[in-house]
Amino acid sequence: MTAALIWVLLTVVAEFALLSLNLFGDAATKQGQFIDDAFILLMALAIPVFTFVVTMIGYVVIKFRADGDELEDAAPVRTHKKWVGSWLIWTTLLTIVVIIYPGYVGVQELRETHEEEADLTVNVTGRRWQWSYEYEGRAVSLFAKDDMLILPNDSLIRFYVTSEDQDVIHSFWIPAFRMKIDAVPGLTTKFDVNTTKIGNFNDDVNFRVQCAELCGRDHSLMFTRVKVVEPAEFEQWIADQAA
Amino acid sequence: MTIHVPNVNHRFDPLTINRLGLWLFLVSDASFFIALLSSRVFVSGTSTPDEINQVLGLSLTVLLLLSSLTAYRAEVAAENNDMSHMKNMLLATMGMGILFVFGVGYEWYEALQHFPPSTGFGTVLFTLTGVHVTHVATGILTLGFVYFRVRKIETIGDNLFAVEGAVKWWHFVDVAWVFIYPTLYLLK
Amino acid sequence: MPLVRGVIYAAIGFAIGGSISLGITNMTGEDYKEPMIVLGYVFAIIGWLMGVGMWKIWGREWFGKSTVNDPTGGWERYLKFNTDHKVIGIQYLATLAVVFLLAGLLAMGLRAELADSGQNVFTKNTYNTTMSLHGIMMIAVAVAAVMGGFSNYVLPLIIGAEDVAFPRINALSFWVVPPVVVLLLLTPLFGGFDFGWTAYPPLATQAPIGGLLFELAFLTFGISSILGGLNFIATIITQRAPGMTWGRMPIFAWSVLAASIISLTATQWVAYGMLMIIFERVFNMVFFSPPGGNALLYEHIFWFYSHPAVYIMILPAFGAELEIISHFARKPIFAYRWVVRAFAAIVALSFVVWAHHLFTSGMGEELAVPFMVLTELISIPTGIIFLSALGTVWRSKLRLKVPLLFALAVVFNFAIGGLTGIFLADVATDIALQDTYFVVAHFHYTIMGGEMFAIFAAGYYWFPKITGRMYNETLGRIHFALMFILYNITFLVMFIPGTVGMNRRVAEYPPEFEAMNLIVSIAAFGLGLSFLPWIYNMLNSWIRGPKAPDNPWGAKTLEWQTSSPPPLENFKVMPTVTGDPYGYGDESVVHARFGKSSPSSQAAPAEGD
Amino acid sequence: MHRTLQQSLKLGWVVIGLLAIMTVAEFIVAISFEDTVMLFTLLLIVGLAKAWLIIQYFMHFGQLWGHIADVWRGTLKDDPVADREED
Repeated sequence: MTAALIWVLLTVVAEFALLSLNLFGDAATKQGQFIDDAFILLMALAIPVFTFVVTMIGYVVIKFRADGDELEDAAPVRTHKKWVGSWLIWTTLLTIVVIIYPGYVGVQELRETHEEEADLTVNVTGRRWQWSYEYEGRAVSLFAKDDMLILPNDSLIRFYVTSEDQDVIHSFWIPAFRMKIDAVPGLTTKFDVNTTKIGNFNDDVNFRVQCAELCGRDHSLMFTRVKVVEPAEFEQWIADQAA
Repeated sequence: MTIHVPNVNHRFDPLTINRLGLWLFLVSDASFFIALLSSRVFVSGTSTPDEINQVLGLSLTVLLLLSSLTAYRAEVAAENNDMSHMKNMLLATMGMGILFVFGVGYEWYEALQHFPPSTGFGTVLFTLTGVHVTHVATGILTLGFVYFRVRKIETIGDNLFAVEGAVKWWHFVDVAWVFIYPTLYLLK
Repeated sequence: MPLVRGVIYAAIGFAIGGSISLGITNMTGEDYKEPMIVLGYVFAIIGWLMGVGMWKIWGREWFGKSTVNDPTGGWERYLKFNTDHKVIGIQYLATLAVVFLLAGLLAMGLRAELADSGQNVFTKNTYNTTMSLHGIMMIAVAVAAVMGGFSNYVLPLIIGAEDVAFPRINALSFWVVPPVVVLLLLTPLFGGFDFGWTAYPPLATQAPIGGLLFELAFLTFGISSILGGLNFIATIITQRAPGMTWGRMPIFAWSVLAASIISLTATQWVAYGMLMIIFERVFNMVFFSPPGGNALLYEHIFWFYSHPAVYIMILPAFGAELEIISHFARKPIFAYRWVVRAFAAIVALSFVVWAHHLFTSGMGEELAVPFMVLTELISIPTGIIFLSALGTVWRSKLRLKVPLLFALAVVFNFAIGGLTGIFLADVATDIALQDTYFVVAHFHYTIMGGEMFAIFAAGYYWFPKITGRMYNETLGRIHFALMFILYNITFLVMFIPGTVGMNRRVAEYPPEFEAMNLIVSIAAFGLGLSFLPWIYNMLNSWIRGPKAPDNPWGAKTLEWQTSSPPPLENFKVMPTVTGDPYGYGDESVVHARFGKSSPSSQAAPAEGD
Repeated sequence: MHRTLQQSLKLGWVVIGLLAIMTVAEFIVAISFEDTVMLFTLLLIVGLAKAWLIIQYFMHFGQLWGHIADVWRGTLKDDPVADREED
């Protein structure tokens, strides 16, 4: 009984702590928001399980401790049908909840833009240790390391990602967007994001393209700064570049 | 001087334990061949180039299947203590095995011209046949050791598992080829 | 001097293999280096094995000659090809303890580099090599310490056998491990390897010669793992003491059986993965490069082994943990049969979940949901193991000795490790977390927090049996407290950089993440120092600790019913098993009888005759 | 399943005959079918059948199976003490 009480108490405290904390800042895309929500939900589900384990261990160590040199046996309870049964049911239920939402639903949410026409398509190519970008239909490409990847806000942006043929696997990751896809030689992968937030590498370090798959010597330096701007500003920038 | 080596086996005789061990190893090796076969589709799809020598592939298959029969007869003879038949059959098996190795050598010679290892299909062909022919070579070597051991004795006695094991290994190599052959030659 | 002979034979072997290869490359005009190393190594390892004693004990038999086997002797019996499973167990444990400490030192080097965001301790290449070496050496320890070390020592004892089913194969599986260690330690001299322990091509196929040594080492280690698994399966099936039915088998034996099944079959896949890289390097094949090849092939093949491999690591750890908990709680294992079923379920599921490592790899999108579902299902059998651990300690008479403290820490740590695993099995959250420090913290919680703590629990638990002496309880508690607290600080904090956007395997990172990394580094250094009391305790107690009684814990399993350390044949009188090993608080359950009482009078089922 | 020498040798011929027939069948299948999936399935079936013949009759898998079956029964048959577990 005491143990159950401690468990409930711990769980409530931990859940409140979780909800009041801002774990990772706001995501800058719609998809990123789904992912963050999924993360929070999984945390909320995991906390009671974890507090249960902690409570049990703590309680047992204090309550059922038997010191002294004499060996004393406990009552031989080998199993308990109801406990095993309800444990199985509860873990299965939890698993099913996790599988359906955020698992299945989350995947559907991430894929819901697949059929739509993208506002902007960017072809990304990785090579050691640099990214290059080509705005499809805009006659602008970025290559140099100091360039900034400029993207419009409030748009559906589709990235086609690949790596050069004789190169190695990279991974295209923008932490602020929560999106990541590998750049594999000979294979084109794609990823959609709906940008929702204006931001800049100089203000938030997560506005950067970072290689996330170990690719050799300068792996940690293989990044590009990202700037998300208003669509009008973006078009202006494109026009300036083309000129 | 042999000091007491724990010899356990309360209820299982050594022959059964050895058999079990060999079977477990074959299971493990089969897992390796499954990995090999599964990589074929990744590297060169399901297409088979026209230049591949179908006659050679079929002859190799027939050769290996026939050698399985002689290996089988060697084992049956060993169980029935028919030493001379066993020895003949072991020799025949080894002979066909060596012929098979030469066949694969010729296959490689042709393959080097049409699909060298630097092409997708060449990669698959050389890897599959290479790993397989290594197994064949081990089989020939094992049969050779067994032949060397049994060539002078009158009854099979404790050497039964040596014959049986070598023959089982040979059959296993054959089973592997049963799957490698269609994978390399017959897929479209 | 078997070791010296082994080295000399290995050198001769390398010379022979290398010259053959040189002859061939001379004719074809290819580059001579890599073929020479591969062929030379193959011959060298045969020479090494023959040199350390395999020729005398085994090789002569192939040529119809008589063999000599003498597993007895003083300390020098540990330095040769020895078929006694207890000797092999100690050989494994000693070797892996050294590897563990070396890899731990490497980790401290890494944390020194990561304490601030710039590049100061290592150059970029040496950082990558250090990180990769730390990874592969720890993986080797994790795979072999329980499966090679404790299983070898304890398994035959715990099931009442005199030895494993194939003692010579057992010795072989140990003696290929030293070359693995030597090869890995040599890699920095050959340009190192910068691709992590996962060795993804094409990076791995383009790495310097050090990469080739890594692949050969991994391949060799795989052979050891396969032969070990084969041996344990055969041992458990054929060598159990009379009367030891499956229902009476200690849970540790069950867990070893489960892990052995994985190690027998899945390890072949990583062997093939390594072979593909070697082939691509030596024969210029195109498994992975674009015209023809496909880089994802390796990822599939590799994770088909490497995901089940974590169950090779963790299942025996669970077995040891439950075993220890039951004996120190003095209560039967709760829901024993359900635990066995859970092991079976984990083994079955472990083969069909590998692609959750590939959610962001660009594999077919339709694969994501099935693999996510299958992966999440593993949490159900894992939950059973938690239920069993918690159910066993509930209303028990807990004796808080060091082994139990570590075993309870496993429950705590693995709760965190397992729950964070759900985030990584979920496609959506995995897209954000893949390849970040979240993953690093997660697998350190499962493997170090789960398995390593269980290894230390097992180490303290079986120390009296192995050495015949008692360790120092106070030092053990100090070690536990330091390790548990510092470990949790290190890796709990490490989750944070992962969630806020720091990727793994980098030497430099944005300065914004500096504060949390500094905390991790400081705690990690403390964690490293926490092993000092352990080292001192183990060495000192082994040399001059008080003599241990045969059964210091009052445990009922068979290994405690013989002398400490056990004689060569394990039991002076072979046991007959008459009941299950967890009969605490129940007078009617007697696990085993020794001596004249014949099996029939105990109504032991005569099974498997 | 104990056979005399003659029976065993005869069995060998029967098995090799079946294997030959299947190899021919395999070859004909490969020539006549164009569809990849269909061809793959048929080849797999023939391959499994051939493998089964070899494993069963040449490698005597049944011989081992006797022992495995014993072991398997052992998992089902428990001692009365463990049976007290409410399962």
